[in-house]
Amino acid sequence: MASTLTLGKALNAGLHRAMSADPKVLVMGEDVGQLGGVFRITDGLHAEFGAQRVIDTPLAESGIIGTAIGLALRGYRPVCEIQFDGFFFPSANQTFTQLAKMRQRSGGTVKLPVVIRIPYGGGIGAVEHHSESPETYFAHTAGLRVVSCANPEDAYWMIQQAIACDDPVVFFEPKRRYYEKATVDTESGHGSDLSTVTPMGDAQVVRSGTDVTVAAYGPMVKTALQAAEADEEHSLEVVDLRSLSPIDYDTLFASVRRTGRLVVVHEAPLTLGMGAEIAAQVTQHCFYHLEAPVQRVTGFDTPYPPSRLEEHYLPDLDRVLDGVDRAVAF
Amino acid sequence: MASTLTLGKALNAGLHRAMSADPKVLVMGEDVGQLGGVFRITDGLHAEFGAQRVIDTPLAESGIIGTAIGLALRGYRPVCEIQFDGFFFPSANQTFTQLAKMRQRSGGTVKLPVVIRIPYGGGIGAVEHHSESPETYFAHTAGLRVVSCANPEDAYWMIQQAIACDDPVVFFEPKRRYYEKATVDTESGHGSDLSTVTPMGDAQVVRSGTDVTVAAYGPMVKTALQAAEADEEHSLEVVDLRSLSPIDYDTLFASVRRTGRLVVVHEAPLTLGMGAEIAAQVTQHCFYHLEAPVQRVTGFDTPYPPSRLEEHYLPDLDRVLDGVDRAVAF
Amino acid sequence: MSSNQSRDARTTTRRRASGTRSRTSTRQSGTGAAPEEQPELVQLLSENGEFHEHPEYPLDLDSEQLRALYRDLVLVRRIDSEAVLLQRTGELGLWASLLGQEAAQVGSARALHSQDMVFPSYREHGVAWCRGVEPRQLLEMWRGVSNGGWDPAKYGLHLYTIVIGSQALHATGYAMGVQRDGAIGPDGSAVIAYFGDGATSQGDTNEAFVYAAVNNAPVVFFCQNNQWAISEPMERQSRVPLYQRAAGFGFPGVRIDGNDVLASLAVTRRALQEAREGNGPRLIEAFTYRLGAHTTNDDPKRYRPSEEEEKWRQRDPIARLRTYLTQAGIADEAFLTGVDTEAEELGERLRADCRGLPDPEPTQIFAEAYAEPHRHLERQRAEFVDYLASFEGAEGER
Amino acid sequence: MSSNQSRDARTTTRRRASGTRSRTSTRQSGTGAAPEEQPELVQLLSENGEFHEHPEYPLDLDSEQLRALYRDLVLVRRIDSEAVLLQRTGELGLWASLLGQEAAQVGSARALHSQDMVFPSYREHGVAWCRGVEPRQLLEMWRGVSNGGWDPAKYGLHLYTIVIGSQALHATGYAMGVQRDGAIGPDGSAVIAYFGDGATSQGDTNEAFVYAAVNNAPVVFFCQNNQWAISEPMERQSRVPLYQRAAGFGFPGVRIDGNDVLASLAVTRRALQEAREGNGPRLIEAFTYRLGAHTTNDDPKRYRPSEEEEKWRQRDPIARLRTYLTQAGIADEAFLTGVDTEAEELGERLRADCRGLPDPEPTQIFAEAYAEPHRHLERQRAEFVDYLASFEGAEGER
Ligand SMILES: Cc1ncc(C[n+]2csc(CCOP(=O)(O)OP(=O)(O)O)c2C)c(N)n1
Ligand SMILES: Cc1ncc(C[n+]2csc(CCOP(=O)(O)OP(=O)(O)O)c2C)c(N)n1
Ligand SMILES: [Mg+2]
Ligand SMILES: [Mg+2]
Repeated sequence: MASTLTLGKALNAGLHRAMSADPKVLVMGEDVGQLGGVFRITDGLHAEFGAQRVIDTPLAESGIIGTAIGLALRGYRPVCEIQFDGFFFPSANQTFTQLAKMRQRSGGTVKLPVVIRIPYGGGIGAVEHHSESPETYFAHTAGLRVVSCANPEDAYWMIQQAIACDDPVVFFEPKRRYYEKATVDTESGHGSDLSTVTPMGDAQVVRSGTDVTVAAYGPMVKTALQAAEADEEHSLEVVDLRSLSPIDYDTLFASVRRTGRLVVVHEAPLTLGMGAEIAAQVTQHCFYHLEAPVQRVTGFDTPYPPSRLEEHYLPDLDRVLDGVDRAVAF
Repeated sequence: MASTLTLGKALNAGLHRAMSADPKVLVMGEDVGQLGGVFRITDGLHAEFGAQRVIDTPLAESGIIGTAIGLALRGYRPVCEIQFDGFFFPSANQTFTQLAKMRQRSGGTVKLPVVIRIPYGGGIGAVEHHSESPETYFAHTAGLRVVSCANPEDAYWMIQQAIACDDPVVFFEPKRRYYEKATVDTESGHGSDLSTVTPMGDAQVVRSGTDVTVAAYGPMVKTALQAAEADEEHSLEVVDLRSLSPIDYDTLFASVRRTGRLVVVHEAPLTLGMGAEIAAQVTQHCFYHLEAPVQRVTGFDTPYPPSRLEEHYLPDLDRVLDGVDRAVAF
Repeated sequence: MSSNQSRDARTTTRRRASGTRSRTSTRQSGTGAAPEEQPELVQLLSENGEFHEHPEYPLDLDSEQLRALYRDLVLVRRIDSEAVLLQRTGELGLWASLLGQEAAQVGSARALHSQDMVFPSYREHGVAWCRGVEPRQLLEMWRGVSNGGWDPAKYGLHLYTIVIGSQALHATGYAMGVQRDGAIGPDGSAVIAYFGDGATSQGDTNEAFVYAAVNNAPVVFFCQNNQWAISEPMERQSRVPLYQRAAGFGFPGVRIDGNDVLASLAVTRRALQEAREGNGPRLIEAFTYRLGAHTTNDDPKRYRPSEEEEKWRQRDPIARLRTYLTQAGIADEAFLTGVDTEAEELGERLRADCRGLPDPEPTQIFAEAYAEPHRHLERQRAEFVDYLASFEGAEGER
Repeated sequence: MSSNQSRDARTTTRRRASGTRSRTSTRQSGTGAAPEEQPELVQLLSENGEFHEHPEYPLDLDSEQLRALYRDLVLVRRIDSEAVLLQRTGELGLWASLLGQEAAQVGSARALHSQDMVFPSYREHGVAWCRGVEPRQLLEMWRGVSNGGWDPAKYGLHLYTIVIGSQALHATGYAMGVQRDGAIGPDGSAVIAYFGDGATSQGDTNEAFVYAAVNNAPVVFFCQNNQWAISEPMERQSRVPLYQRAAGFGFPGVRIDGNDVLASLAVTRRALQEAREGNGPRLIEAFTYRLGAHTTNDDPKRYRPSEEEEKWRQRDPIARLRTYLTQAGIADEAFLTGVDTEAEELGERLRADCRGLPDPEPTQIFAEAYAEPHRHLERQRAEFVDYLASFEGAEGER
């Protein structure tokens, strides 16, 4: 069954489907109940599944992740919403010292199927703490998986795959793309079996090209595709990484070996952003294929600026093309 | 005046000097008072400067950094001790959303001269959370400065420079080197003026060589030097980075342009460890000088293992030499 | 408190109800619902505008001071409503309205001395007004031209803090600094931290209680319990009244009628003075109501009945004071109209000021991340400048 | 409680002192020092070994059960002292001794049902013993051969948690799961979280109180106030008794004599049953003392007078029970010697077991980081295996 859905609605539909399929799936977070979340991603779930399964938590993020761990130990599959990127920090201890490490600590006797949903990224004219891209903190932390969806179809399937995964998954949602629409094949194409869908760990070449590979994820995939469209001089291949930890290097290396050039795009700051690791890996494994050093098009190494400046801070079509030019001209 | 000091005693002497010189300098943390800290780095300070300036805090790290911010806003220069690397996480919110960003938020009207001392790294046979290397979280966060000392002389001077700095400084102490001794010139050589000493932001070539540059910091500098000593086939140049944010790339690039090869060594996991950023930068700026991709010799992408396995997890002399071999053989 | 008292109508009526706090018994069981019975709260001005003295919280204001409070309330509400409009017309990105909380804010802020320090959340426009911040400066962060807006030291008002609960620790640390400066005593400095009912659930707020108590720090925790944290009612944060939290940490807590500007002033004044004189922290729970949406992005219809709002609209903090002032002959029509006119002018000026707030220069991104030179950021800034320059004279080329 | 009661000396003495808790008044001023007066605490067995019934906490144990408690205490202490020795001889990297806290732990743990779940800190060796964990398994993390040691589900005992306060939230979440399973009722499941006095300052512990209260979760918070957090005395964490913290969050708190195994059992049993039956959380503060060093790395001489330790050594929890058992004729010399012999054997077995704990294989580093296949880690593991292989047959070459 195919329907046209926004990315936000696709997430909602995916959550709905996961909750229907497995009574152990819970949704929890601030305002996720009657309000349906500040972005309405959990809209209607409270009405349908009730307050026992859709939990409006106290205003305490460490408590959200900490109690989710306890619920997971009791056999539940909690899906936690962190309201905005900038508000995950109070839960850093529970996420990094407990959630990420508990399975190893237990010698494999416990599993922690906890999903942490984080609307992230800028471009929505918001006040401080509402526009950040903190994926590095998670991708650097062993024991977590980190993914990000870029379109409604992936949103629908990947959230279900994340919930089905027995490891903790940090699920980054590109909030500025919540309202973008596309056709989503919610059943037949893929069958209802999650395992027949592209695994959430796989990257995807979303546009083929020959001159330069542009790797992006989340909100920047669309920007990369726009740049590819706009570039009349070069043929750009766009790779949607989808999974940030682990990264599907097979797909990425194959593309870079074809094009010889790579531009990585993300909103997070340059220093130790995903681009750093990707540049290091690609250089290591494609050294003799690279015609130029990996170019990074990223946010700057400053706190996220006030929103009137964010258009300058965030990579846009021009910045991506500038990166492409640098890769080609090197 | 020169004396032979352990790294730990040098830190203690540096703290003592800073507190004597400026009544606004405070020391705070768990057990820093009468006990002198679990590593005795603050030994004697409580007796000399009293409980108003050497504060045994409640057992709450967010509270340590949060109240330190308030003290800084009132004109103090708090030096906070986080007892072990693995226990900084509860303070992540205060450190990353408040301490790091407050100056920018204020449009430059406030300054936050807060030092966060973190004994870090493994190799001491400790239980979980006592052997980690979380520098990436800090170096990725704009608004912070991050440094690490590797020897008693630097310990003595850099802690004073960190305290004198008007920005927040995260000061990583290589706990397994606390008991290593060296001569420290506490006065005359440098004069008592901090500005005549090598700035804490500068990297230093601590051993010259011609074949391969080995960049390290903190506990791994000694390991790198041992490797350089042991390598009979290659001439290794060892760079002690000292500052991790920002990195002194001028010094590093100059070395790499001479040798054409770089091995970066750290205990932190590979993925998005400091080596990732350094590899990306060096490849960008020394592309045509590089004979091989930057080799990284690091911890693995797993939670820190139980101590009986740490010798395998941590880079040692053999692992560094293996990295050198890979760089040469590439 | 004041000198010229001859023509003043003094606040002398006897109090009607006991204003001392008393506990409702802790519910030993239940499902986390609200306590059936609300505890008593300190009230000086009843809902219908009658003044009652309170034995623990004497208040001795002259007419001028009372009128000044009224003016504050009206002007602050006007700033707020103008800002809501400015958001609707796209001049602001967002605004968090204080509608309904004017009395809690103005009363407590007018209890402050100039040497005191305030740590607000993001809704304390009334407090900011009392501290002398230009309303225009308040708009900066909501318009997105800066992340702050004023020099905290200049106004004795720290910047708005968005991450819930964080400022409670800053306030406590600042108060520990006050102690170390020896600024304790009758003319010492006190510190006040504002936060909401939701914020009481955060670890940081509770850690602030711990630090303040063990250090006996001169800090007053002022919790505006407006009964909602976005869509979550009070009962999702606590099943007992919030002021009771304090006792378990070892300092007094009190609940006041947050829509009573006089109670807010009197109780906060006493708490600040206790703090100032070395008697440690206090928690004040101002029981009030957020009459508007959480922010201009929010739609309360999704989670609360409009009757509830209506009920609270009847308890308007401004109407209450106006009734008292008129009935006591302290304010006449001319005064009231004068204030309204002033409010209109203020609103208009604010509208113009808002539009006049300049967009920052792009390179401002790099300006204040660090206090000292930063080699890496300087390079990044230079590259950015070059990048911008590459478009110059090339508009529309790409 | 038990069947065969004929030959049992029953615990029938009347209680001497009121065991009900009462509050010391909250100090309204001060410098953060300890309350002058200690609040009363629930005690069933006095320091000199007399039993007193308590109206709120009836306890009805037969002789066998009483002897079993004594045996637990002695064996647990023996495990502990053996572990200290093992650390001294280099077999363990570290050990956190429970010396002095045996009664608090054994009493509370013996109140648990098998379907209950425990979330300990790192010092609950006595609790682990009662849950049936093999002493050898307890040593694993201290020896550094694993970061855990047992299967939590198998024993109803979660792993030791080192990061202070974290487990309080896990316990609360687990209890929320119990609610969702409908396992509330007389035979339902309860959850207990153990932590220390220092842990009460952590945000996480206080957030756990918030979550437990608003969810009315079946969790008992068991705080062993051993009066020290490494070198910091209680007064650096709170200026009022810790059990009082609970009331401010909306649930009952009680202080017990933590060196009285019977009080610990009786009060915990009731609290667990209340939780089980849907009456929500409870806080128990077990007032006790850490007789040893914080860990084998610590030197208490640096921060506390040995007289203090001496004073508490007089209140030994085991001696107290032994006096009672002998005087009441419940235990004779043969029994006592038998337990001592058993303890010696246990100690010896533990010593041997410890030495027998195998070092993990190097590739174990990669083994359990993830539950599902991880492409990146598999590659890293393969490289590591290759690296290791490169040394084979090449020993000493480099
Ligand atoms: C740590 C954190 N989590 C979430 C948010 C998002 N958020 C903003 S305001 C708010 C509710 C605050 O409620 P309350 O403390 O009662 O203050 P009020 O808004 O009612 O004044 C939330 C959840 C935030 N700002 N910070
Ligand atoms: C978050 C955190 N900070 C610091 C530490 C280091 N530390 C280990 S035990 C301890 C004291 C704990 O005191 P308490 O809670 O009273 O428990 P006790 O050790 O007395 O049983 C400290 C500070 C830690 N383990 N976790
Ligand atoms: Mg509120
Ligand atoms: Mg303790």
